[in-house]
Amino acid sequence: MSVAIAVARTRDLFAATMLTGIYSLLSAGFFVVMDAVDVAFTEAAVGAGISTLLMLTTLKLTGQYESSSRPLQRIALVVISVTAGLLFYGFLDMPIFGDPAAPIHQHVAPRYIQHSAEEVGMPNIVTSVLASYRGYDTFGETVVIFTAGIGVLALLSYVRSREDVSQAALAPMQPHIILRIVSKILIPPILLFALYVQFHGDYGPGGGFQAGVIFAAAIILYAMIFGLDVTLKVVNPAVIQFLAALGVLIYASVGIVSLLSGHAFLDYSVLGHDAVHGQHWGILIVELGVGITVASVMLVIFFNFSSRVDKNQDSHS
Amino acid sequence: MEGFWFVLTSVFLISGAFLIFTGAVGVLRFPDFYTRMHASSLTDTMGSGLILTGCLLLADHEWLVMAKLVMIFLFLLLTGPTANHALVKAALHSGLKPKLGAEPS
Amino acid sequence: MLAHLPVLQVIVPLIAAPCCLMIRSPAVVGRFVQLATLATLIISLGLVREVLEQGVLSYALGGWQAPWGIEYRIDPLNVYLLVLVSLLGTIVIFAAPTSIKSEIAEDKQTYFYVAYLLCFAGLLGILATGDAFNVFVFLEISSLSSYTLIALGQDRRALWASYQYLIMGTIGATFILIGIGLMYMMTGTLNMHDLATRLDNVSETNTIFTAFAFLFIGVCLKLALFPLHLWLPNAYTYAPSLVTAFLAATATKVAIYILLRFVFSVFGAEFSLTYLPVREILLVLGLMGVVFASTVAIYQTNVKKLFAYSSVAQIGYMILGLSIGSAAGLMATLLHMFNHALMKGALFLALTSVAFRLKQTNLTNMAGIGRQMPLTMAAVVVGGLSLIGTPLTVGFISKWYLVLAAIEQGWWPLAFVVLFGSLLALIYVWRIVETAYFQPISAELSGVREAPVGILVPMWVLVLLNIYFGIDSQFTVSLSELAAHSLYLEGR
Amino acid sequence: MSWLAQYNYWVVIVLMMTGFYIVIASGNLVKKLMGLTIFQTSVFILYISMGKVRGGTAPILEPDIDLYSNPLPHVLILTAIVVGIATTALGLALVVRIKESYGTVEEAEIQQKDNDQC
Amino acid sequence: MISATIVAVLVSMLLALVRAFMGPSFYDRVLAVNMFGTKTVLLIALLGFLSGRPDFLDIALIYALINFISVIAILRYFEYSNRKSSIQET
Repeated sequence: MSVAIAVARTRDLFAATMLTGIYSLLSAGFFVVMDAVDVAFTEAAVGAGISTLLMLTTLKLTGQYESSSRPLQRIALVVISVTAGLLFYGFLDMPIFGDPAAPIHQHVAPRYIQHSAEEVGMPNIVTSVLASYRGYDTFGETVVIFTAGIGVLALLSYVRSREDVSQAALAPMQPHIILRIVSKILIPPILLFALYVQFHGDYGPGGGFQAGVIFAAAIILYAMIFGLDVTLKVVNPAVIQFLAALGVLIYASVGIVSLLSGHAFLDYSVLGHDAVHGQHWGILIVELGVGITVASVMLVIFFNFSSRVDKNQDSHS
Repeated sequence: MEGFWFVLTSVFLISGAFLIFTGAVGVLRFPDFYTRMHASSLTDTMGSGLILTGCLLLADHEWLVMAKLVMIFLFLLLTGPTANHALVKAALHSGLKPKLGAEPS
Repeated sequence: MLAHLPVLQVIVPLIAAPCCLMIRSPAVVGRFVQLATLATLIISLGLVREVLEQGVLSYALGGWQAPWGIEYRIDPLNVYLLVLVSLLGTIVIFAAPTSIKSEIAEDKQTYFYVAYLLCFAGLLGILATGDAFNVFVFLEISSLSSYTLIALGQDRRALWASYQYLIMGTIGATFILIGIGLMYMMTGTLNMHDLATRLDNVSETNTIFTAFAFLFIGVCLKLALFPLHLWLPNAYTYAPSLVTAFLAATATKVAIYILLRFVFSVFGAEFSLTYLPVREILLVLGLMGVVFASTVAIYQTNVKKLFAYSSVAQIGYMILGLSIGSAAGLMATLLHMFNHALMKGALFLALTSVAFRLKQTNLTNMAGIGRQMPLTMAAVVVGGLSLIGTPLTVGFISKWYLVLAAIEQGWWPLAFVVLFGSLLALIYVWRIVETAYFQPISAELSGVREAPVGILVPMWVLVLLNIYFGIDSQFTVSLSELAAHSLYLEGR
Repeated sequence: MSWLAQYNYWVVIVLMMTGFYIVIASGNLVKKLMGLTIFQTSVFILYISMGKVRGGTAPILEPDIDLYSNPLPHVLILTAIVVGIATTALGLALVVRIKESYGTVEEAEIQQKDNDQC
Repeated sequence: MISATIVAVLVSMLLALVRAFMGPSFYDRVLAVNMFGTKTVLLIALLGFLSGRPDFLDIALIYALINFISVIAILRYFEYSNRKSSIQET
C-alpha cells in the first residue's frame, strides 16, 4: 500500500494518475479479500476505470507536470499529524478486527443476513439491502450521479458551431487496424456482459450501477477508436440527457406507484401478487433505472470532456 | 479430487505461475522497453492461459463458472496482444529506439 | 395522503428536477420549478400543522421499520427548518426568470434550474431524515449541486471559488463519513434515534470521542465556522447573485441543523456539552467569528463580499446561542437562523437587482444609486437595519433573545459582545447607505432604472416578512421555543 | 489488545493521511483531486474492514454456509463510491474550465492572477 | 497449490509495480500497468477458488475489460502529444 505515498511524491502527474489507478485496483483486490465483492466490482469499474479515464482526459487538457512549489507543506504536516493522532487515539478502543461479537455485527445486520431471504427473496444480501431495505439511499445515490451529470453539462457543454462539426472531433485512430478489428469483436460481448451484470445482481455481485458503467465503457471504447463524431451519430447527446433523467424517474415512479397504492414510498411489496414477488419486481425495475442513469451520465461526462479536448486543440492550432 | 486431476491441475497452475513470475523478472531486469515488452506480453498470455485452464479444472462442473473462465481467457487472449501491439506501435512512432546489441554494456 | 407528507416534502423537488431536464425550454422550466417549490412550501406548512397536532411524525421508507430501513422523522426542530428552507427557496426562485437573463447564458439556464431544485431537495432531505448515512447522501446532493450553481457565475473567479468549496466541502463530507462510520462501528446502527439510545453504553470509549471530533470538524467545515470559513466569501461573491441569496439563506442553516442534531439528539447534551469542552470551543470560535468577520466586512469594497463576511459573523451569533447551552440559548440560535435567512435573503435579492442593472456590485460604482433604484435600496436599508438589530425588524427579536439567554446564565460580557457586533454591523451598513444616498450620482449610473418587477416582488415579499416577523414574532418564537425545548429535553 | 490484529486500521490511517496530505500540500489542482480520491478510498477501506467477520464469506446466500460478513458497510460504501466518482467528475470539470480561463492549474499562479486583477 | 500460485502472482505484481515506479520511459509505465492489471485478473480468479466461492469471476472479467480500456485511453490521449517528455524522462 505504499503506492499512495508514491503518488504523493511524484511530480509527474501522469505517473501519479497511473499509480492512482493501480492503487484503486489494489484496494479493490483488498475488498475481495474482505468479502466485499460488490464493492470490489464497483471500485474496479469506477476507481480504476472511469476516474482514471477522466483524469487522463483532464491531464490532456491541463498539462502533465506539476510545479514544484508546495506552499503549505508545513501546515499540511501539522494538520495531518493532528488528524492522525486523533484517529490513532480513536482506534485504540476499537473492537478487534474481524471479531464476530463486535457491536457492528449484533444489532441491525443479523436481520439482513437471516431474514432477507424470506423477506426479499434474493441470495445477494447486498443487493437486497441496497435496493430494498435502504432503497432510499440508493435513490439518493442515483440522484447524486444525476447531479454530477448536470454539473458537468452546466460547466462543459457548449453549442458547437457548424464549422466545428466539420472538423473531425476526436479523430478516429486510423492507422490501428488491429485495434479496430479487435474492438469491433469485443464491443458486442461487452454490451451483453453489461446486460448480464444488470440482471444477475440478484444472485451474484453486480447490479445497475456496475452494469451502467460497463455499458458506458463499451461505448467509450468505441468512441476512442472510431472517433467521437461517429459515436455521437449513433448515440445522440440529447437522447442521452433524456435517458439520464428517465432513469431517475423510473426509480421514482416505483416509489410513486407504491405511494399511490397506500404504502410507504419505495415499498415494493405492492408490485406483485405477494410481498416477495413485489420485492423482486421492484428491485428489477429500480436497478434498471439506476443502470440507465449511470450509463447515460457516464457518457455525458465523457463526451463533454473529450469534446473539450477537441475544442481546445482547435483553438491552439 | 482424484489424483490424476489433482496432478494435472497442479501442473497447469504451477507452470502458469512460473511463467508469470519469469515474465515479471524479465520486465524488471531487461535493458530496454522492447525486450521488456517481449518478456511481458508472451508470458502474460501463456501464463494466464495456463492458470485459467488450471482453474477450469478446479471448477468442478459448475457451468456458469467455467463459461466465465473461458470468457476471461478469450478476453485476455484478444486484448493482451492487442494492447501490447498498440503500445509498441505507439512507442515506435514516438521515436523510442530499441537498444541494440552493438552498444557496450 | 397526509401520512405521506414527510416524504413528499423531499421527493417533489427531487422528482421535478429530472422532469426539468426533459422539458428543456428554460421559460417553461422556470414556471415548472416555481410550481414545484410552491408545492413544497405548502407541504411544509401542512407538516407544521401535523406536527403541532400529533407530535413527532415517523415515516418508514420502503415500509421497513426504523433501524433496518431508513426513517423520516419529523419533530418540531426540523419542521421549523423545513418551513424556513422551503419558504426561502420558493421566494428566491420567483426572482429567477427575470434575473438569470442577465447572469446565466441561455443554454445553461435549464441546468441552473435543475441544479437549483436538486440543491433544494438535498437540503430538505438532510432536514427530514432520521438516518445518519442518509444525511451524508443528501448532503452530497446539495453540495454537488451548489458547486455547480456557484460555478455558473460569470466571473472566472467563480470557478476557482467553486473548486475551493468543492475541496473543502468534500473534506468536510468525508470527515462526516468517518464520524458516522465510527459511530456505526460502536453501535451497529445508523438510525439517529436508535444511535442516541445505544451510544449511552459506549460513550466512554475513545472511538466515540473520535467520531464526535470528526463529525464536529466536518460539520464546521460545511458551516463555515470562523477559522474554517475561507471558502465562503469567495463562493458567495462570485456565484450568480440569486444563488448567493439562496445559499446564504439556507445552506449554512442546514449545516447548523446537522450540528444541533448530532450534538443534542444523537450524542446528547450531557455527553457533548459537559463531558467535552465543546461549549468553550464554540464560545471562543463564535466570539472570534463575530468580531473578526464583522471587522473584515467593514473593509470590503464589493457589497456581495461584504455581506458574505457578515454572514460568517452572523453564523458566529448562532454558534454563541448554542454555546450558552441552555434551552433559551438554543431558542435564540433557532430564531436567529430563521431571521438571518429572512434578512440575508432580502439583502442578496436586492443585490441581485443591483447586479441586474449594473452587472456588478462594487460599492464605488454604487454612488447615488439610492435615487436611481429607490425600491431596491430601501430593501437594502431595511435588511441592513435588521442586521444591526433595530427594533421592529427580525434582527432585533433574535438578538433580544440571545442577550436574554446570555444574561440568564449570568454571561454579561457575552451580551456586550453582541452589542459590539451590532455596532460593527452599523458601520458597514452605514457605508452602503452613505454611498447610496449621500454621494453624487456617478456617471456610470445615469440611465439606470429601477429593477424589473420580477425581482422586486420577491424581494419586497422578503422585506415585508422581515418587518412582519419583527413586529408579530408569535409564529417564529413559539415554534422555535417548542423546537428548542424538545431538542433540549431529548438531549438530557 | 493485540496490535497486529488491528493492522488494517493502521494501514487506513497511513493511507488517509497520505491522501489528506496531498490535498492540503499540493499546489496542483488535479493532484489535489487525486489526493481526495485516495483519502476517500481509505475511508472505504475503513468501512469494509469493520464489516469483515473472521471466517465469514461474502454475503451472498448459499445453502451450506452460515457465517457471512456484514453486508451493510458494503451497501454504504457502494453509495459512497458513487458519490466519490461524482465529486471527482465535477471537480475535474471545474479544473478544465479553470485551465481554460486562467491558463494554469497551479494554485499559486491562480491566486497571483486574481490579485493582479483586483 | 492455489496458494503457491497466488504467491507467485503477488510477487510478480510487486515486480511490475517496481517497474511502474522506475519508469524510465512513459511506455514502460504503461506496460507495467497493463501487466499489473492482467495479474490482478488472475489473482481475483484464484482468490475466488481459494475461498471456495468461485462465482465472483465477474470481477475478474471487468478487470480485464477496464484494463484494456485504460491502456487504449492512455495511448489515445498521449500517443502523439507526449513525444518529447516521455523520452526525456530518464
